[in-house]
Amino acid sequence: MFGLVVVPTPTWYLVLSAVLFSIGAVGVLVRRNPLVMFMCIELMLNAVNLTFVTVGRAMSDINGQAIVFFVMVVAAAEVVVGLGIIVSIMRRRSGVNVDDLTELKG
Amino acid sequence: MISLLAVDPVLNGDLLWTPLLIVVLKVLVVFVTGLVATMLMVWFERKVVAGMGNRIGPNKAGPFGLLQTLADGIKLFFKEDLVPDRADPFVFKIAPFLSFVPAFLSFSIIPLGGDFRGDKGGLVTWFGHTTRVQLADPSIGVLFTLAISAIAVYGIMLAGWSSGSKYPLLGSVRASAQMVSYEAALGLSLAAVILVSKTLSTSGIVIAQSSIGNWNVIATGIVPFFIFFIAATAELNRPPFDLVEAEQELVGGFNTEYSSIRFSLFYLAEFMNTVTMSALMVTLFFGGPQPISFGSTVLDIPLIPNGLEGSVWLFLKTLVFLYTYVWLRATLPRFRYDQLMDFGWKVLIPSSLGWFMLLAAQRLGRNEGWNTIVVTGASVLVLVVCYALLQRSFAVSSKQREAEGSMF
Amino acid sequence: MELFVFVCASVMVLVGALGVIVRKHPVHAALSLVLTLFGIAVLFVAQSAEFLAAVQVIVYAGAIVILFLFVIMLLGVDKAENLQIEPLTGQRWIAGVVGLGMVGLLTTAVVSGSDVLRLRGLGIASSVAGENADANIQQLANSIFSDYVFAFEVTSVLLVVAVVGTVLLARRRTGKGIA
Amino acid sequence: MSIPILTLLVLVPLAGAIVASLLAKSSESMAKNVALVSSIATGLLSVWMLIKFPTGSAGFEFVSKHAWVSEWGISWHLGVDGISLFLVVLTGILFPLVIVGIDPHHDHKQYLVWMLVLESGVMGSFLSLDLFLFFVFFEIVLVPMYFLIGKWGYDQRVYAATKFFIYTMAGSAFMLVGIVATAFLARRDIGHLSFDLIEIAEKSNFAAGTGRWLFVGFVIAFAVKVPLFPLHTWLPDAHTQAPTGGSVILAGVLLKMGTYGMLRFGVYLFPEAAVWAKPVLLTLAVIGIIYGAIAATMQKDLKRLVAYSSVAHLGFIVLGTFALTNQAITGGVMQMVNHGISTGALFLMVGMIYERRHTRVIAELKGIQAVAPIFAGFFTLIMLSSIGLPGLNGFVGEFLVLIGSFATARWWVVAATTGVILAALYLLWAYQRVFHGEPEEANKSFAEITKREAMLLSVFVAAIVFTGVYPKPMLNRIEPSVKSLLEHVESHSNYKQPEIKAGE
Amino acid sequence: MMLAANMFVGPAIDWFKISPLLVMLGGVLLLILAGSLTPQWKQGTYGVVGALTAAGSAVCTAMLWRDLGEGNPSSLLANALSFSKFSLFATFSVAVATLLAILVTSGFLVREGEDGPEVFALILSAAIGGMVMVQANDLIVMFLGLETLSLAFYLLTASSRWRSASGEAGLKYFVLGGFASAFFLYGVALVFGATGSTNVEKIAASLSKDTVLGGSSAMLLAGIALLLVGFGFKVSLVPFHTWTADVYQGAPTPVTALMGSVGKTAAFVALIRVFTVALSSRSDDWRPVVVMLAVLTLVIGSVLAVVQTDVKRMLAYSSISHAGFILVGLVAAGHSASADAGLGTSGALSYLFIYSILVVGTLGIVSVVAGKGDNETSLSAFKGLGKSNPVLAMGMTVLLLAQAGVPLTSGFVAKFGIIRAAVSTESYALAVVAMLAAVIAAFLYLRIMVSMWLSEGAASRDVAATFSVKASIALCVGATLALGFFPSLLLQFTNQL
Repeated sequence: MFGLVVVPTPTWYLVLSAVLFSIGAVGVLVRRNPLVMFMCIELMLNAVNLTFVTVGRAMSDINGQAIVFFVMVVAAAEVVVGLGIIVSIMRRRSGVNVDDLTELKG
Repeated sequence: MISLLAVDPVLNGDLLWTPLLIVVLKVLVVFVTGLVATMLMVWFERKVVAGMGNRIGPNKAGPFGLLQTLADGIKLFFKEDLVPDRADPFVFKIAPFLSFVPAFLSFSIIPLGGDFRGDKGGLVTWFGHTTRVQLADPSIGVLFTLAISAIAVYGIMLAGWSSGSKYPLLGSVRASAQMVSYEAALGLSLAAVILVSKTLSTSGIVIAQSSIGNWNVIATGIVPFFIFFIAATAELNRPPFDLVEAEQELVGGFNTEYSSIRFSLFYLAEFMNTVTMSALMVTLFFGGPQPISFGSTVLDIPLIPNGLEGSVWLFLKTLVFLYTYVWLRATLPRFRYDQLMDFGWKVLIPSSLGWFMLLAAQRLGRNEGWNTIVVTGASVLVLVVCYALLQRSFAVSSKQREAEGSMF
Repeated sequence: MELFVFVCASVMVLVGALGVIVRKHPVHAALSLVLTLFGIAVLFVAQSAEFLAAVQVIVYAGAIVILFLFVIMLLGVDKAENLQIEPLTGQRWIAGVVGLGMVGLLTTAVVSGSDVLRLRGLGIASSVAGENADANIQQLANSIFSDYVFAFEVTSVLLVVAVVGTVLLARRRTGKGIA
Repeated sequence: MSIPILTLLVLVPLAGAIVASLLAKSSESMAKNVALVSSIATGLLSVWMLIKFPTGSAGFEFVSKHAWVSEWGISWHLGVDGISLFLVVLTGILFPLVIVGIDPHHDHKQYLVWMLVLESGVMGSFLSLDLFLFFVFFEIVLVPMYFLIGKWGYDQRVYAATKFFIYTMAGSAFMLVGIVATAFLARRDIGHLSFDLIEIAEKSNFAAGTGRWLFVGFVIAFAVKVPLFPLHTWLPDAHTQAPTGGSVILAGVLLKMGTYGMLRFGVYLFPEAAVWAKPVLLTLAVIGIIYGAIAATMQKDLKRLVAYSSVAHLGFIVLGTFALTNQAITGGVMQMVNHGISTGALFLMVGMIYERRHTRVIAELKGIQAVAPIFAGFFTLIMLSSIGLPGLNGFVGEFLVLIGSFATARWWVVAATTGVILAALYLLWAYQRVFHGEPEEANKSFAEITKREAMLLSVFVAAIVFTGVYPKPMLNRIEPSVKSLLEHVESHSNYKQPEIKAGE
Repeated sequence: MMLAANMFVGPAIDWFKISPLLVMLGGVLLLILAGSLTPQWKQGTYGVVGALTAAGSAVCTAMLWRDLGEGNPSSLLANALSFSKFSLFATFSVAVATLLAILVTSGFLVREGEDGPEVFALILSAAIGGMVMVQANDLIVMFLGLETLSLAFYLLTASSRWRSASGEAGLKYFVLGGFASAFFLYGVALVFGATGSTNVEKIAASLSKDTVLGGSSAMLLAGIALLLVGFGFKVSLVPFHTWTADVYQGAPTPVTALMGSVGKTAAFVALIRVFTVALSSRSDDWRPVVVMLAVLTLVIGSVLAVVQTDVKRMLAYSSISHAGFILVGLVAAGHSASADAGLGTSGALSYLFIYSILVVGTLGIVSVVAGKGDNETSLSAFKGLGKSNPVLAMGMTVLLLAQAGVPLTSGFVAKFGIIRAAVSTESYALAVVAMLAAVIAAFLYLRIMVSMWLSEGAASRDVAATFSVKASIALCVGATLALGFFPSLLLQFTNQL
């Protein structure tokens, strides 16, 4: 209708998710704040979700979406646990920063 | 062809001008309706509360003070826009929009009218196109409202945090905790509605409630409705759940530092939400724009064409809830914070869950052809046992908490 | 038109993702995360996964990021991280190289691999295709409760773990031994 | 044969160890009695076995075979032939002597328990006819030895013990891989998975390359144990730091596990490869002989000197083994026993010196002969045996090795002969420095040999003299087995023993 | 799409065949209910309940094994779980390790005055996760099992609130574990894309059809690589091992035991199953990488172990080295053309079973020596243990020797099985490297033994152990010796795998 009839193929989505995944992974590597590292892990999981949905659609397989549903549950549970741990550390001392956690060095 | 935007969501097919025009028109109508309704709601509330307090209320601007809200709005608009020194400017600025926009969005999926007689199913024909009187009818319908109400938390939370001040922060933390907690109960009572109407789409839910006997308020048993109502009130931060803006404790709550147009956005959002929530309740439990009917007898409002009658019914039904909200505000004292949390977690969530299980058991029994009485008896028995266990565990945990001291 | 949606959503996703890793302040990072999550939700809708889009917003934006913000605000971890100081010499460089390498490899892999995605199964119902608005959800439910019913049950254990675990972390036993 | 005599040889000391370890901590004398009874019983059993052993038999006698890990084709398979016969007897006799004769400084009970475990392991190694079983015993020996050195040794004991353990274990690592590979590769020829030595040796037919690799795997382990140059560096440390009893056992029997293994599991299993590797091994052996001798000459510590002399002596044994002639191998086996006796006795005496003087530094010992003539006499005799004086046991073995090797390894023998001369040099020189001259003040009070010590040493001396004068009974029992071994080698490779005149 | 709700037919459920899982779940629920409905129980009773549950689960598994007999493997619950000797053995292994670890934990909690139901509920949940992983026939089910296991571990690691190292370790474990899970999941997604299924058997079927199809290979290979990275983190292979030492040291000692046994078994069995069943037709692609990882893991694990001064860190690195060993088994199992490839699988499984017992026993003793507060885990804390507590020291010695692979202990049987598998598939060099690494690692065990027996130390440290810990240690030592002397006890089962 606008004269531009380029339709995004699954590849576009897959590349986007690959890039997103990499950004997330780099984030985990460069950031030191556990909360932010944790957010980066969420980015990675989202990239995975996008991949599943895309692949599922490309193959006309609803299971791709079913899997994403489970991944979301896992992500939610992970967050609960992760934040629980962070809070329990914070109750002992303040300022969560991976570099400040130096008791374990070998 | 009915989806999130009432058209093909990603516009894959050929796009014609007429449907587009219809969509634009709908958007305009919904937006304007929303704004006007909010304005009137503010007036309505002030007026009714005043009446209940034996005062007069706004009566200067316009007839019966109807334009008072507009006047206030214009005044606020021209006030200086203050951003506190210690605020996080970017977040501080976008927070009001995060509050205001969701309020409008949830309005978009509410069926605002239509002809539900016979098997028309609320469809109307405009400009040669069959459509619904509703901005969008996504397949995930009610989940959309849940999603939007999830987003609505951000506005309040960020507003409080970005102000860079203690009281707003406390207010916003309270608010978000409250909203997140009650969302669970809200969702569970919604699940009962979905179970009964077998669809997520709002129009589908409305269609399923053809007569009073089919209204979800009755079909789900009255309990989910009450839970929904209470949870919705808490979501709205309306009295008696308005701890967020408890002036006595928190000065003004999350919006203490706001002024001018940004403040008015919060204010509008709150009332907009009230209207939306009332309309939603009507949609979910009271047949929405369906006319009141007993069996095959339909109450028909004279003089109004069938196509518009739905809207009138919706307005009337919603008005009842709006009045109830105002009434509650004028009547009930505020909860204490721990009472609020206890009520949400220990009463609303278990009972909505239990009720949902009961309905599910009934349905399973019906599908499998089991004896209804036995099923009911058994499930009630189970619920009673669960209730006893729950009470026991509350008792034990409170004893333990006394022994151990609380966490924070 | 799908192109338009895709481009907008990808910009949201990428800007958000970059925001997460470059914004100093955790709150800003969290907000960037929300942006990405929305972008993903839009991409879900674009691929006929409406239910997942809704769940995405409810679960991620509505619960997960809220929890993040909660912790950030409640615990006062809101001091900004100084990104000028490198944690380990060269770590950022290495991470950058690793990241670029990953992008390269993964992109090559998916580009060269995506042409083998073949049609199988019954097709995904979207509200576009059928008159039944709930088709997508019903199909999904069928999949979850037949093929993945065991997985579904395992998630319940997973959630139990999360709950019990937080109880464990929150609990304080003052009485040594028998209370 | 109704009594499973070989099984008893392994289990009696083990039973003794278990009983002793279960005794109360305080009852040390009781523990000692238990240890004595079980070790002496083992010794008697071994002697009885020697008597019962049919002279002239070339095959395995007293075989005892029971399934153990049937899933892996592993069995409890023991047997004794001429090659292992005297090593078993040596073990059986040496242990009671050590237990009777040498007391540890502390923790008697534990010491005795470890000694008995060690005896059991050594017996097992010499008797096993199953590759897996052999490896089990070969490895298990490390544990008691580790504790014996580490707990009852001298200043650097932990270092020495660890070095010993790691070196030997690293060697065995290769052997384990070799064993498993052997069994799997032999499976084709045998038809089923089996770790049985005889079955594999007789039926298998490895390709030359494969056999060589496997042989290398085995030989590395044995070379560490022997120790063959250049893998010998653990030995001086272990010997020096070990308690006297440990040193005696280490030199007396443990090192023989390496040379014995080379014969039994190297040459027997991989004849072709043994022939192939001959030059290298002979060279290493000769280097070991000369290097050991030179290094011994340089030592300031008497015990270290004896340790290096062991390196040299064991070089002779390896030389004999890989010369691959009847006489040379027979001589090698003889030498294994002889070295066990004479070096064991030397270590014993060094231990006695240390008990008295609390030093082993040669320079600090002087003129002992003057104050303790009988002691010096014993030392002289044992030393001469070690040098290889004709008429004493050392001569028989060494001479046979040299004569036998001459036909197949002439130039190596020529080089090795210098080792004999060097041995005389360093031992005599050491003797001179320790026993001759005017005793220093500290050595004036050097006590004369006690009755117990004298009795202990007389056993050794008797063996030295008897074997030296009348080696015939030993040779008669060793030779048939050696001969059949070489026949096996000849039939499984293109190697032919050079004709030499019979009747040595 | 006409998918009306009443057309729906759920999969058949054979309740008895999932009874090991159900028993565990019952235990979890019982403990949770007990925790919320009743006041504190008598000390140690929670542990008894947990131990009985694990034992019950083990018994159920044994019964299923017997019933299976020579029967063919099958799958359960809409192909979600596989039901075979392989999965049953691994399940049994997990159950036994759980039982032993619970006994240690019970004594530990009583000593620290922290007895309560939550920890045991978490341990049992972790076991459920582990069992799901080892039985999983579908990568998503496997992932969920993995997450259940991991979440429980994160929480247990952080559960010692009186030690700040515990929380720290929990956080580190959590962040890196989440990172690894994301990799694993992306791998699953790409494999799903390349093969069209997440089901292990369907993947295998799809790949065997397409062996010549070039197009899918890049995506598949990326998927395999990512799966390997994910698994590599979970079983701590070098270079993905960096978390291991910190976490092992920081976690409460019984939890470390649980990680070393249940965690390692579950992750490894899953790894082996994915790579030898689903991806077996691509073994030529992954085997070289696995060989490289195995060598790195063996060597670096052993070398780093030697330089540590804290016993828990030592054991962490030694566990890495052991992981390398097990990986050698995987390499052998990857020779799908060889008739002896099965030896790799059975060897790895026996290794895991034996190692689980060893590690629980060893760390059980460490937890006793660590004393109240769980802090004394440095090497010097073991000084003089041979004098002050010879029985305990003897037990430790047996377990350490077994870890070093000395004959007549179960550890030797384990190593022998792996070497046998490697040799039978002609990976001689790898076998030699593995054995040499074992020798390097032996040095580390010797260091601990030196501390116990050969160094003088503060003799009068209080190292009292409760009955349940003693029982657990005794069981571990007994099993170590029994399996060492009579390997057939184990081999008659693993030979059927």
